[in-house]
Amino acid sequence: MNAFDKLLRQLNLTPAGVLGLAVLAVLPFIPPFNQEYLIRWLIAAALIAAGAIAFDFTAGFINIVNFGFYAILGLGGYTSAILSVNVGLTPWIGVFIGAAAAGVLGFLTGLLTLRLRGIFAAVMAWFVGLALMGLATKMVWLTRGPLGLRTPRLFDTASNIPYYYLILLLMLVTYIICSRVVASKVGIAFKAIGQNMDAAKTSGINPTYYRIINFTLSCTLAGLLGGFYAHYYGILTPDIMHTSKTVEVLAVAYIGGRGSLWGGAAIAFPFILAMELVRSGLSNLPGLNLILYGLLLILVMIYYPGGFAKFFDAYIRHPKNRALNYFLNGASVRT
Amino acid sequence: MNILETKQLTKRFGGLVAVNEVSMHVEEGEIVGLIGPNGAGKTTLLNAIAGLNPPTSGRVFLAGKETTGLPPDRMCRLGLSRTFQIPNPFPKMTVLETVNCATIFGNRKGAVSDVAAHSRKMLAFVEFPMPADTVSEQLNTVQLKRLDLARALASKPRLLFLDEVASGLSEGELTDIMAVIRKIRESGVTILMVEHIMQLIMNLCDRLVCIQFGTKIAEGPTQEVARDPKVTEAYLGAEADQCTAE
Amino acid sequence: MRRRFWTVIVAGILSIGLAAAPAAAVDKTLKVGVLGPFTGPSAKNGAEFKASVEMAMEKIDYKIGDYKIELVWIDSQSDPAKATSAYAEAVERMGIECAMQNWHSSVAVAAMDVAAQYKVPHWFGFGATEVVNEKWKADPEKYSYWGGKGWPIPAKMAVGYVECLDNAIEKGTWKPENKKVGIYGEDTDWGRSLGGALKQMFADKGWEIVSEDYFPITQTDFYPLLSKYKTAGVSVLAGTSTAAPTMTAFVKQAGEVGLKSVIIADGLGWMGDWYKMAGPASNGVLDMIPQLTTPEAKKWAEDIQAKYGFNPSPSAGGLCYDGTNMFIKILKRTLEKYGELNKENIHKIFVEEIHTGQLTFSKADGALIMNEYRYNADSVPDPVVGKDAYYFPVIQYTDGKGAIVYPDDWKEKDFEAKK
Amino acid sequence: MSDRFIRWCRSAAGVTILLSILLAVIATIDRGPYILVNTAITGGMLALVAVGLALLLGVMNVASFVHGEYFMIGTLVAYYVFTPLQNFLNTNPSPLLAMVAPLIAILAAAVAGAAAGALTEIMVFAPMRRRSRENWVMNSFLLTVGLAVLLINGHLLIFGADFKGIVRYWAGAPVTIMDVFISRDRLFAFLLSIIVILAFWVFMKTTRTGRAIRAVSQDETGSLMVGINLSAILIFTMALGCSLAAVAGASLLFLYPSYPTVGLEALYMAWFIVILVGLGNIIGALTGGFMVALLKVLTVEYIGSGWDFVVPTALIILVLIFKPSGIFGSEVRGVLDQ
Repeated sequence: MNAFDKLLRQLNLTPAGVLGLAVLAVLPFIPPFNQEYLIRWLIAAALIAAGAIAFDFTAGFINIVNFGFYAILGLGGYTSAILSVNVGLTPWIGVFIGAAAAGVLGFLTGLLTLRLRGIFAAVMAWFVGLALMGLATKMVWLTRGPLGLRTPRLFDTASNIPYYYLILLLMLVTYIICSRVVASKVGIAFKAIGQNMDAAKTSGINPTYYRIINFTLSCTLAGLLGGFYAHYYGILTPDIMHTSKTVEVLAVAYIGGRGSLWGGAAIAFPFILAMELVRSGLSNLPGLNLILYGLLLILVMIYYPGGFAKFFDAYIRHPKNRALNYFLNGASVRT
Repeated sequence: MNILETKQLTKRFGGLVAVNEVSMHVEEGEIVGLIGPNGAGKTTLLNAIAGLNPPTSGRVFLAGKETTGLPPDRMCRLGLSRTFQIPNPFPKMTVLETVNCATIFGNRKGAVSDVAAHSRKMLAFVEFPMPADTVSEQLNTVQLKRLDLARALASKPRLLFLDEVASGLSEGELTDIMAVIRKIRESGVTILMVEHIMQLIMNLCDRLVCIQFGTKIAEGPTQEVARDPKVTEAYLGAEADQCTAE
Repeated sequence: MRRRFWTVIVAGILSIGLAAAPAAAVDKTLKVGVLGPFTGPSAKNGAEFKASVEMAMEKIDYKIGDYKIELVWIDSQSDPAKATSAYAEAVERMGIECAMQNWHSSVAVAAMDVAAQYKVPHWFGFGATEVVNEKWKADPEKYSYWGGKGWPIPAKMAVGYVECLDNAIEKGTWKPENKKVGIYGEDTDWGRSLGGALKQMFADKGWEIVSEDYFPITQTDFYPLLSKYKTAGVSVLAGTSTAAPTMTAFVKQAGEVGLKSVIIADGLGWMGDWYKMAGPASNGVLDMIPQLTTPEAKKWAEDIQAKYGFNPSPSAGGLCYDGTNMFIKILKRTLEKYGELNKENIHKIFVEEIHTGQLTFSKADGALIMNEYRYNADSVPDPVVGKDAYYFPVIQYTDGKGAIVYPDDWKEKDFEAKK
Repeated sequence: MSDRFIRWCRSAAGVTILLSILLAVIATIDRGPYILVNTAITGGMLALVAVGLALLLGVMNVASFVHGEYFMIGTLVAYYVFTPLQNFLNTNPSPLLAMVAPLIAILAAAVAGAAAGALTEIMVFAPMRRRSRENWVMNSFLLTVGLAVLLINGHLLIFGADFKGIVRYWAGAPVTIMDVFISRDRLFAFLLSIIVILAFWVFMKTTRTGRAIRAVSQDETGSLMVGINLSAILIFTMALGCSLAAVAGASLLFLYPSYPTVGLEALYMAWFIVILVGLGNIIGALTGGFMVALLKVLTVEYIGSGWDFVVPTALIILVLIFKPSGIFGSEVRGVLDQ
């Protein structure tokens, strides 16, 4: 195995993944993608992709749908925004404090939902999100509520390209962190408590410990993304914490394939671009894109709960051709 | 030496008393059978001891140390493993990963140097018939029971609970599983088994504990308990009901 | 080992990208963006915008000189983030040279940056609140592209209510039991901004502020809140909501619980069909909206009713119509002065002629609602407020019809307290 | 008797109910009887929606995120039935028709809600149940999320985002009870909720179908063995639950005009209640409706409007920390995953 393959293995990437990232990296210079509005769409897609990875880290492994995901993401954004507006802290530090705040809340949510299982925990996380959104709306002296908090932007430029590379990097970092954790022993514990709580407990796994780790990490990453959101759009309203935003990420993560991490990220780009096209192309039919969203989610849940990732694993992943196989899977090492 | 001892162990669910002041013990090296008609509270008793459903009152001692109410993962690391009546390991994991779970988390850190090797050894020990990379949702019940057994053994228990490990097996499979259970005992593991199949009980168990309606009605050497009129009555009464239900 | 698969993305993106290739620009066409909440909770206002802009454009047959006007609808969806995306798309893909209108302040704050980024002159954005002005004043040069607001900050307008009530007390037409006020409003930038302004003004005139409540824009159950006011015995309830169901529900339920206070429901009349939902409970309610006084204005409303099937409100549709016509005047002036219609020239007119008060739009030019839309260096981005310029009279409703009760020289009837 | 009563008083359910009553009494003495009236009227309607949700949880094991959309369907159907009737009445006054027009609208909504529920079961849940029951609770929950997005935006696409509301069902001066004015619509909505709840109660207790539904909620396999047509019962339950939500929506049309996301608040409230009392606990849902209503009314009264969302949520989270299975305890199998 050469150095390149070793590096890929370290990063849990495949040659196909690297190619995909490379394409995304040069995309802003290839027509028609060199237009700012398409780069905005790409940024939106990358944000959802990164969100889907962090979301799947919880939903796909410990089997708890964090329905308050965007509320916690919003908390990260608000923390960073408030620090930069009121204290004058640079957003470059603020986003990390925001991520830490989100992580702390993730920790607490994890604690709160500990004794609850599955759907109960999801609903509890949802309530935490709703309460958080309510607070963001009502604590006007701090958040300006629905008036919207104007936030300083990260880069002093009108161009979207620096933001695009930043969010791409964030997406990659999110993926690498999540996939490395999942591939470690901790990941085995996640899967075990997600698939069978009793068997996991009697195998010596402390579910409390691992669930909290999972929630804390996932929420920290969400908070980081929230910081990006706050300092990219330049305005923050409590709407960012709305359940419908979580549903958006949820749909992408599940259509992409739960428990795969990469599935949601891979599907996010074509999916979001297609949805934006439908929306802007058929603007006389409002809501059509979201109808497609809902329909797709329903069809996937009924007929293919594994999503795109499972389809890929079943039909595309293992081609006969060796070069192609290497391309899709990287240098394989069977133990 | 008593590897397990319970004192007045009681478990209530609301108004229902599922286990009522059961005091019993298991000596090191024994195979003890826990018997009783359906719904007598056998599995509840196991859960109360193992920490899955902590007891309402009473005390539990594992190898002389009190462990009442400890969570199951602690119990596992203290040397108590169990299998499940309806074996349900991790459906999306492969056989090897399933056993790895218990190998990694059921043993003290560094106690097993080569995780995969240990897990494979356990699979071989229970004579697991399928390749180790089979996803466990593809296994049948018999194979799942073996897998669950391998998983339970992977944490190197001193005491093993077997919850109806033989139910639904054919005659030939029964002989096989008996051989495996004997092998487990020979490797130094004490066994407490909940069982219905008389053939297995009479052949394997050194002693029996019989409970009915959550209360212990008999405890002693296998032959003695089997002849106990209270036990016969409990079974006959219950069996009559069972026949009509099935 | 985890793996990734990206080729599908690439294929997908490429095919989408081809479909989204930019439309080629045609000579002598001016593409004008119209920003509005065409979907979402304020879609009703969006519909009024659309009708009004179309009506104004049809009158000139979509032509200014030898330029053909092409409208590009930019849907803000009442969401700043989505609005900025759609705006940027309209600039780059559709190639708009200028834009106009807008409803929410939060959208305005976000869209101002996009307009400045692309140097697209934007005319007559509503979105009245202070936050827009604060941002504008932080960098007047940059935001001069946000040419002139279609609605001044609430503080400049709302004083009329207090004056109207004090006037009635002075004259003896109204004898309130106490001078207690309850402030209410939708929990949005608009609601809080107007609520804050009203609170300040009432307090300045010696009224006692009993409570201040802001509720979600979608709330329609006000029985608990109204019961509270009833117990507190307030003489005046003052506040606003921009959402039709919220405002109408508030008024209707106030009648049901038997509240005797004078209700100021700022914005009730914005919804063209409000009376269908508020019913007779709205009798005696005060509002501050421009009226369709002139025959032209009444004809305009009839035309909209005939063509689009709804009754337009003067403050959404009417102002939008005036704003559009003023923009047409600006475009004509630009063509006349510079011979070419493009971003730079339109912006120059903004700075040189609008912000200096040279170019105005008055009843003589065909304005329906206000006497004159006029801006100057002190007022920008707001229009000048005054009886001869931008001014809302206070009106009181009876059976769904509003009559002006203040200022005195405009009044159609006297203020009447609820019995 | 007294012994049992004391034990009940010391249980979580007893403590909460007694505490609620105490709070209500104190607030009424402090502020006036309108607190009680508002609580009763809001509570009745909340209970209707929550009972439907609890029914779906208990019998179908479906944690529905889409329940608010059946509320929305109720408002929509009632609007499109009632408005033409009223227009007709404006030109042809008829006291009899004026009396029954609201009832026709609500009945139509009930039927439409039932039909929508039955269709949902047949087209969405049944195929999914046939394909796989693995991880059912979570998968069906996500399915309802998709369905909610679909219905909300379907409404937007077909009927637009306008607010489709009416002034009132019944004309006439408000009724005065304990010095509180109550409009006839609200009074009727309250009475209707009580009648529907009672009818539902009687239905579940006495009829064969009602007993079959309860049997299914206790033990699905067992009920199959005693000859219950499971798929018919599931369709019927879904129809019943959705119909309850639609009736609530229709009878509240005067308060909640129909627009795409009108069901969200009903959904939130129903979930608050169901989680608070314990998933799938139908009797609990009835009581919980009034408790959450009280909580809302008191929050508006003492803290301020707009907080009636934050405060109950925070309180419920607190309650659940100490009693995760809800204050009445959960009666459902499966909802807790295993």
